[in-house]
Amino acid sequence: MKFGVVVSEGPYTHQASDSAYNFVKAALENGHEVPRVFFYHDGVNVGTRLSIPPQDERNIQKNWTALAAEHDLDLVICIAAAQRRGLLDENEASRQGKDANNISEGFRISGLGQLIEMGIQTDRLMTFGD
Amino acid sequence: MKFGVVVSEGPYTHQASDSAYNFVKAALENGHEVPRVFFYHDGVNVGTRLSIPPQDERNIQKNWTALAAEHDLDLVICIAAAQRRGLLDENEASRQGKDANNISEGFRISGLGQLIEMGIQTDRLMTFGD
Amino acid sequence: MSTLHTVNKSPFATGSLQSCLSHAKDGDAILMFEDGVYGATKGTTLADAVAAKGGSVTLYVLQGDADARGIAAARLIEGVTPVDYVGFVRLAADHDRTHAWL
Amino acid sequence: MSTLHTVNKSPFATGSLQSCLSHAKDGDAILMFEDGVYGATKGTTLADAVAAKGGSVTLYVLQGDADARGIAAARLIEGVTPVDYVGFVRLAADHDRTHAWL
Amino acid sequence: MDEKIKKFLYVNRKAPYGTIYALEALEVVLIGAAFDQDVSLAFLDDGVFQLVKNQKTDGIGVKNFSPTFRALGDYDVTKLFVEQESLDERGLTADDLQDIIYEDEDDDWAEKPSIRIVSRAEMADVMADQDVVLSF
Amino acid sequence: MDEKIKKFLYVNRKAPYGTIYALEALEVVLIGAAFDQDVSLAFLDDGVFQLVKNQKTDGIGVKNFSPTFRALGDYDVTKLFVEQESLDERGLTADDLQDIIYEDEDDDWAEKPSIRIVSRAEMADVMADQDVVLSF
Repeated sequence: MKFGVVVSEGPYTHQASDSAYNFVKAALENGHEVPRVFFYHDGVNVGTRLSIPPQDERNIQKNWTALAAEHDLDLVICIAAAQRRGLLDENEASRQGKDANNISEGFRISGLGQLIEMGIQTDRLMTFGD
Repeated sequence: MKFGVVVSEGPYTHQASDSAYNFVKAALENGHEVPRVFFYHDGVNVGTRLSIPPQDERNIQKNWTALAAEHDLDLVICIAAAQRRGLLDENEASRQGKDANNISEGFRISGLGQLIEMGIQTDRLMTFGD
Repeated sequence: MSTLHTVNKSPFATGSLQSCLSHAKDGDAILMFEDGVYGATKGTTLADAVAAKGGSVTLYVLQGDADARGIAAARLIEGVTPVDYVGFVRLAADHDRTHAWL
Repeated sequence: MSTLHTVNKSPFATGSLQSCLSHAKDGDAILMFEDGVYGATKGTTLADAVAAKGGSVTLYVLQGDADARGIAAARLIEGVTPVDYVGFVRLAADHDRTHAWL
Repeated sequence: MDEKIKKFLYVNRKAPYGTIYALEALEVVLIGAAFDQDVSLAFLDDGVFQLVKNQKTDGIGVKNFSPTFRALGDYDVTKLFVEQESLDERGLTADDLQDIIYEDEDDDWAEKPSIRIVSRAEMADVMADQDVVLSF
Repeated sequence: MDEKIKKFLYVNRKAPYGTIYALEALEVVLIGAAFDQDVSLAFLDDGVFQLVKNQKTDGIGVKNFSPTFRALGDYDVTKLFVEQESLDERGLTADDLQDIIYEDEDDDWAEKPSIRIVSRAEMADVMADQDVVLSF
């Protein structure tokens, strides 16, 4: 079965991104497909490569990046939500005249259409938010 | 009278940073002092210079940066909260081996002690959060 | 020695206003702002409880937040005073401490 | 055609669980996870309402979230079934849609 | 699967302005309209506040996005279900909500109201009749 | 002003783990302890859940910070006010909470409980007796 997953809250502040990670991992390990994970609202902040969590805490971004690499996951950050919140890839940064970018390996930035498409093309849509 | 102000939520997602901005502006324009504004929890994200809000929306970071320049405000971002969430200045970035930084002009990163000190040295403490 | 309590949540979404009402002391003030302004409106399931507390504490609402949410003056509970941000600052100065009910 | 409802908020903090309970249909399932697990505990002001709904919908709680919050199995309302993340995935697959009550 | 039209429900349970969920939900609805699915919006709990008329945001410096609801008809988004009990609990009636209309192409472009006030039980039926539920 | 000792109250009204507020509040308390102010903690509403014993977080992959509460005595943070009504509403009693103790230097280092169960009215009195109230 194909699961689409929405993550609506930022890392650490809300448990949403942890719960989504645990759900996706369990789905993949049990023979299901997760064609896409869509990060919306503050969820876009999960994709920053600049976070440095305390050493005795989990590294949420690295967990997602590793899971994406292992299972060839499509981790999509909503461009509109990302622009408000200061999450950029190299392309966007240069297009917008910003002097830095902060997106992590394994994530890509794209439009809201990817969320709707995910809803159309998957069998179940899961939302993890606040 | 001296007001200390805490901002506990990120920009756009919650109204907290807008309300705090309006409060600080009104306080300063009416003869009060605001020796420090302390950004904690997701509030640290207010200090990113990489945000690009839609042109018909307010620019929360720029509003704070301008207010700080005009009134010589001390805008402090909590380092522990910032590290979890990926907010860095140049110094921190190089110390932590990160290849980019994203803090705005007018903000500085410091420790939680600055919050307690603010509580001790001001007459009233205002919290804007969720 | 009195307290300015601030409530920024809708009382229909979270328990913040109710918790504030049950801890505020006689002579305190409560300012409802952001989504908290819904707590200042008439005819709701909570209006009687809010109005009753108005006997011992002073109730305020932030005008700009009420306007944003389409709450006309006529819909405010009797005795609730609208203030602007300057009024908010004055309330904070006039009370001995501020307690934010997040 | 049935729905898996998910509730991740404490029922003492927000109205999500109550809203979910009043919209879930017979044969649906409700999974309480994250802070939602508090809704599955005995002896609270809401326990009777939750237990009553258990007659027409199936109630689940995410074990890991209950453990994190120190909720022992004995404190769960009668009829609430603990599941792990694999069970969560199975519930989502076994119902026709998922409705997250944020 | 590519050809199948799915029923999408956007669930709005939060008030506007205090948080961004209402605005960003509306942005999804506008983009989603291009995908030719069967779209409905549900407004319940504090979500009903999103549709209240006469919103004026100048005093708080944020954008008033409430006029966008009136444009939904142009995007063929014409089913806005609003829960009666949620209105009642908040001291609101249908008259407190914006007039939102659409032109019905199947009825000689007659103007019709997009807002449909439904009971809680009817809202539960609407929710149970969907393929995809997006919550904000 | 520099010499004056202020009364600081840290107000905890949120459950642990679902959000980070409880953990980050505790981090403020630990840092604040170095400033030699008169510190109290209030636990009410869902904040009482923070003190529940036997928290085991392995299943959700987040850090269990509840043992830190037991270390507060070492930081001279010894006044943890917990509201009885909040416990009652949640089906909890004092027995469900961790034992948190401190050694009283004014009483020959006798071990004493840091948790003080108070009524809602007493909690209101505690709140009204502060210089600085920090809310989480």
